[in-house]
Amino acid sequence: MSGALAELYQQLIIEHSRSPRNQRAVAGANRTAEGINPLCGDQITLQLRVEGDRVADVGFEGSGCAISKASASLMTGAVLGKTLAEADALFEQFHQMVTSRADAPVSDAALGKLAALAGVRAFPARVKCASLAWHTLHAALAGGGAVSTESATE
Amino acid sequence: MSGALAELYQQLIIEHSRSPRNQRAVAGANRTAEGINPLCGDQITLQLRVEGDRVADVGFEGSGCAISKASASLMTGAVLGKTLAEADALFEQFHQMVTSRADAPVSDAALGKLAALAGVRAFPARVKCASLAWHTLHAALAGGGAVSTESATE
Amino acid sequence: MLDATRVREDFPILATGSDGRRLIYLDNAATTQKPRRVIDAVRQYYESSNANVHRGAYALAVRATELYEAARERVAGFVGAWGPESVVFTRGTTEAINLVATSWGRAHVRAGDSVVVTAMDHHSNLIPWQLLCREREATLRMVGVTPEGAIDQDDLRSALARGPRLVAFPFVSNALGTINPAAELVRMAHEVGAAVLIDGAQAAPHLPVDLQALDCDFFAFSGHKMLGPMGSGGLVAKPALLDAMPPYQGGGEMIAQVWDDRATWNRIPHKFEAGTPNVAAAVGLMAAMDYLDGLGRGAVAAHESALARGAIDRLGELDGVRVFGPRGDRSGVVSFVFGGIHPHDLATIVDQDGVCIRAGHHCAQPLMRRLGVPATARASFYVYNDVSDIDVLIGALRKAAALFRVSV
Amino acid sequence: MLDATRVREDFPILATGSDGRRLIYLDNAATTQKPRRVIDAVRQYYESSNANVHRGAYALAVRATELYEAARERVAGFVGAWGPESVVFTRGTTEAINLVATSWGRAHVRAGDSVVVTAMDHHSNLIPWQLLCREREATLRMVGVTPEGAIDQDDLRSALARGPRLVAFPFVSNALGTINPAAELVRMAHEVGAAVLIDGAQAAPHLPVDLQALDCDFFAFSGHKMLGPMGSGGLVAKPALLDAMPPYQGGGEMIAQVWDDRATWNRIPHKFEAGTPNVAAAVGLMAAMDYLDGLGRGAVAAHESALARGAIDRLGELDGVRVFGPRGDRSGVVSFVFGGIHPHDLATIVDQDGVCIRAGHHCAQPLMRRLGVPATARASFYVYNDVSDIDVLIGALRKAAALFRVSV
Ligand SMILES: Cc1ncc(COP(=O)(O)O)c(C=O)c1O
Ligand SMILES: Cc1ncc(COP(=O)(O)O)c(C=O)c1O
Repeated sequence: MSGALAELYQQLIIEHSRSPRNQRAVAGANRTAEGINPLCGDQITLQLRVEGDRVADVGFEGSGCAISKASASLMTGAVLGKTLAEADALFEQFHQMVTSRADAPVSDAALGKLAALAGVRAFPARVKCASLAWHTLHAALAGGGAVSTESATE
Repeated sequence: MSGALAELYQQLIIEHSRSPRNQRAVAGANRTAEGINPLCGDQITLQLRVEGDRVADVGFEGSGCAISKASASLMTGAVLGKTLAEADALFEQFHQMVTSRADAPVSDAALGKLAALAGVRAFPARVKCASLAWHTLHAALAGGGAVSTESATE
Repeated sequence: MLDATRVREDFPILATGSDGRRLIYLDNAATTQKPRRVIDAVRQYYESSNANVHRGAYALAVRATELYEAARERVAGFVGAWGPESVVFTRGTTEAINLVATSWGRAHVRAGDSVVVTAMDHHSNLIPWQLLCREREATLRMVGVTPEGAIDQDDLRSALARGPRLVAFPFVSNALGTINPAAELVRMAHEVGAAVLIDGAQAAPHLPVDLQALDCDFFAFSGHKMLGPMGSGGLVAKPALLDAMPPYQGGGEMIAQVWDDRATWNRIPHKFEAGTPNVAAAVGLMAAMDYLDGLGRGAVAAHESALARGAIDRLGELDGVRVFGPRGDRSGVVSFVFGGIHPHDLATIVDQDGVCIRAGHHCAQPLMRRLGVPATARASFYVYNDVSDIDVLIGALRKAAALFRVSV
Repeated sequence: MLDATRVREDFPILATGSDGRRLIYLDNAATTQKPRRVIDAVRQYYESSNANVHRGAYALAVRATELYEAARERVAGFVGAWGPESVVFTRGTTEAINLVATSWGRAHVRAGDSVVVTAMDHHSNLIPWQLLCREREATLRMVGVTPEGAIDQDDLRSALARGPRLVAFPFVSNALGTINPAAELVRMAHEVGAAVLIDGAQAAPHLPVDLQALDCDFFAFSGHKMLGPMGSGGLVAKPALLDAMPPYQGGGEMIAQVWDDRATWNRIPHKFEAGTPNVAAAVGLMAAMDYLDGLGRGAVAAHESALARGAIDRLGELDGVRVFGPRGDRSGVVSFVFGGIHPHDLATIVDQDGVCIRAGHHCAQPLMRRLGVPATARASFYVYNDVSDIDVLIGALRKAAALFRVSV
């Protein structure tokens, strides 16, 4: 198996895709958004309960490939309990990581487990899978609605 | 100048194009048709006065290239005074001539002066110019209306 | 079976690479690769005959026009059409269907009317009818699909009972591989006075087609799915229907006389070809048809069908594979899901072994919803594929299973 | 001036034939010849990158998609557009204008509204508006042309006074060679709240174009008229307008989600690209733009303009020549009549010397009626033409005069 493939489907990704965290509805959700990838049918509904300036709870539902599921799982884990500003910063860092060149260094310190998704950079067709959950988060925090990854610039 | 060109623009053709016969309205016309070549703008209006089964008078108006004008001039001359059956037969013979291979023999006996138009066979783009008047005649005799040479099968 | 090793030699992109690997292209339902003959025909056209058609008095334009019209005649012969005037060149199937939905549809479909499509139609044979029906306040009736992947005949009969204006269906399903009983469906639709449009995108490349025998009213196809250049394809229709239809796009070529505020139309098929046509595409398509006829169209169909059945058998050796569509007679399209692994992941993984398969909804979201899956993996075979390609595919799928720790 | 002898070496079709003659191609306003670089780009695409775009998870499809989107970005840069999302690939100008007339037009033009075109518009920028206005019971207002071949400003002002929904005009006239003051016309139209469509078919190949500076709303062009493959071209529009417009054709690629009876649309520009796009054409167009930029677009415009002026001077040496259109600044299109010889006959005769000129109404019948001629002869120049081509043309015209016994 190619190194790139092993990197893409590393242990943590497979594990999160098979047992995603926070794949559930959120009681008392006050922010929600839907994300779709029209070209492959991936679809995610994201719910958040924001209390003050904090993400008090977050969960997702929907269907998608291993990458998009693992990304949603990791994303929800990463933003849970964070302030909105911190969540936004993470969005930016994640976005920068997946759109960087495949051999660019990745800051584990800033991204933590999210760094496991750096493997998509070698698979341009899959970057959208990794970023769907994040775009949906962005939409939910920006006021909700629907997003579609098609022709997103990454 | 190429032989084919000299053959196309032979004396008789040039002469008829510059001084076309029967380029006029027909008094008491009882058959009429309009022919156009939509792709170059050639346009001809044909009027006939048919008495019994004979072409008692025929004339054309319109604009066109030397070939289409000469053809209209020669056509009107050829059918004037003929029976409708004779005119139809001429139409067939003319049609056969202009759609035959460029080196096929031409029957001067049957076609008379019309044989002068055989030169168009070496210029496929001009066959429509030569046949516009004849198609219009055909339409007029078949009950009138409008014809267009585009994609006619010759 | 065709000698695919021999066939592959005609396709530059399928040559073995410097790393000793070759491209195992199994996405033929999306688009096909091009034989050298087609690539050369396009090149030669530009190197020796390129000009705008129909309006030129000079020899080069005459040559281009003759090539273009020869291609039209060739298409008519290839699909058994009523004559060259029944062939309108379009960019492909989608444009052809939009032409019918817009020109014929807006002239014939009124409020309260119905139009029938099937649950196995490609979005290109669905959205144009949705748009038409919405505009006209007509009803779009979608006929169901049986668990075996056939058009549900009972449901069709109930849809026909309403007396629809038009029935549209795919000759061959791009998502299931089903070969529909087209002649029979046409007969049933005609009995209730409906016009019939056959989406031939997956038929023209793969089966002998005889439109006069089928007696359908409209037939749409794409050249790029049958070894031809991108941008080639057409609508083939009964001339009397075309004659009576209003134009689709307006512009050069399609007019007879033009005044400031109105115009009259050119003869068919030119009435429907506004603007400079893609002559190079038509010329390349002609070469593609020659190539396919050289292989023999019965042989092509048998080759694909055998590969599809072979692939289904081999997939059956893996635990946790579900193959969609009919088991018996079918085209070279094999849709499946495997071991709970998402088709997208499968496609990425097998691509590492040089295998190109498609993952997704195959432009058939209503069908996916009925199948109860968001997406399938799809291998679709053509003349240059053989059983060794299936071997590599199966091996690559086993690797995917290992990666995802799925037991097979 | 460009070194046309050098340029010709890049165009296989213009190579000197075995009989020592070369093609003197002066029908560039109809379509242009293709440099080797463009022909090779198309061939290479088919030999190494061919796949369907946007939906593929495998590397080949990613490559095809990247090429396709790179071509879009290149077009945006080439015409100074608002961004890649403002570029919709179409078969050419005609399809682009029909898209606007149908999608934008049917959404915005109501009974009693008016749409303004000019008497120098090509049928492709006239018929779509005729059809729209007829359907919508709106008024189509045709602005006149001055004897010098310019848009009549007084007449335009009177047409604008009515507050039209849209003003359409050609940047450069294909029949007269006029270069219209596009920015000024856009400004005038916007002042009365009209949207503006510029037919750029004869501008994109010949002039530097900066749409953001022009500030027009829609711009249509054809790749085949600018050294690109047939079937390439596009609509370039302000993104906000495209965003708000309903789709044109329905089918694959242009959807977001599809249900049995309805669907939602993809983002722009994909919303307007139903069906498999012509990736090869886009790739070839990209090569054509590279080639033109290599020559320098200012140099191209100057070259053509100099040839046109030179041709007009030389034609003036012949008695009985009437040249249409402006004398001063103009594009490389020279329309004329000569000695009462019908343009068709002229075209046939000069073709014997290898000279390709067009004869006819140039898809501008309303203009021909105003000029009082049924047809003109038209020589249109491009990067591979030079003064020696004009010499041969003039010599051939003298032969025509001799044949028709016209004194010159
Ligand atoms: C000014 C103008 N507009 C529109 C067109 C139509 O372009 P196309 O035939 O490529 O669609 C042309 C060329 O034929 C043209 O010269
Ligand atoms: C059954 C079917 N119909 C229509 C289409 C659309 O064809 P195109 O994209 O060439 O217009 C396709 C292929 O995508 C298809 O498989």
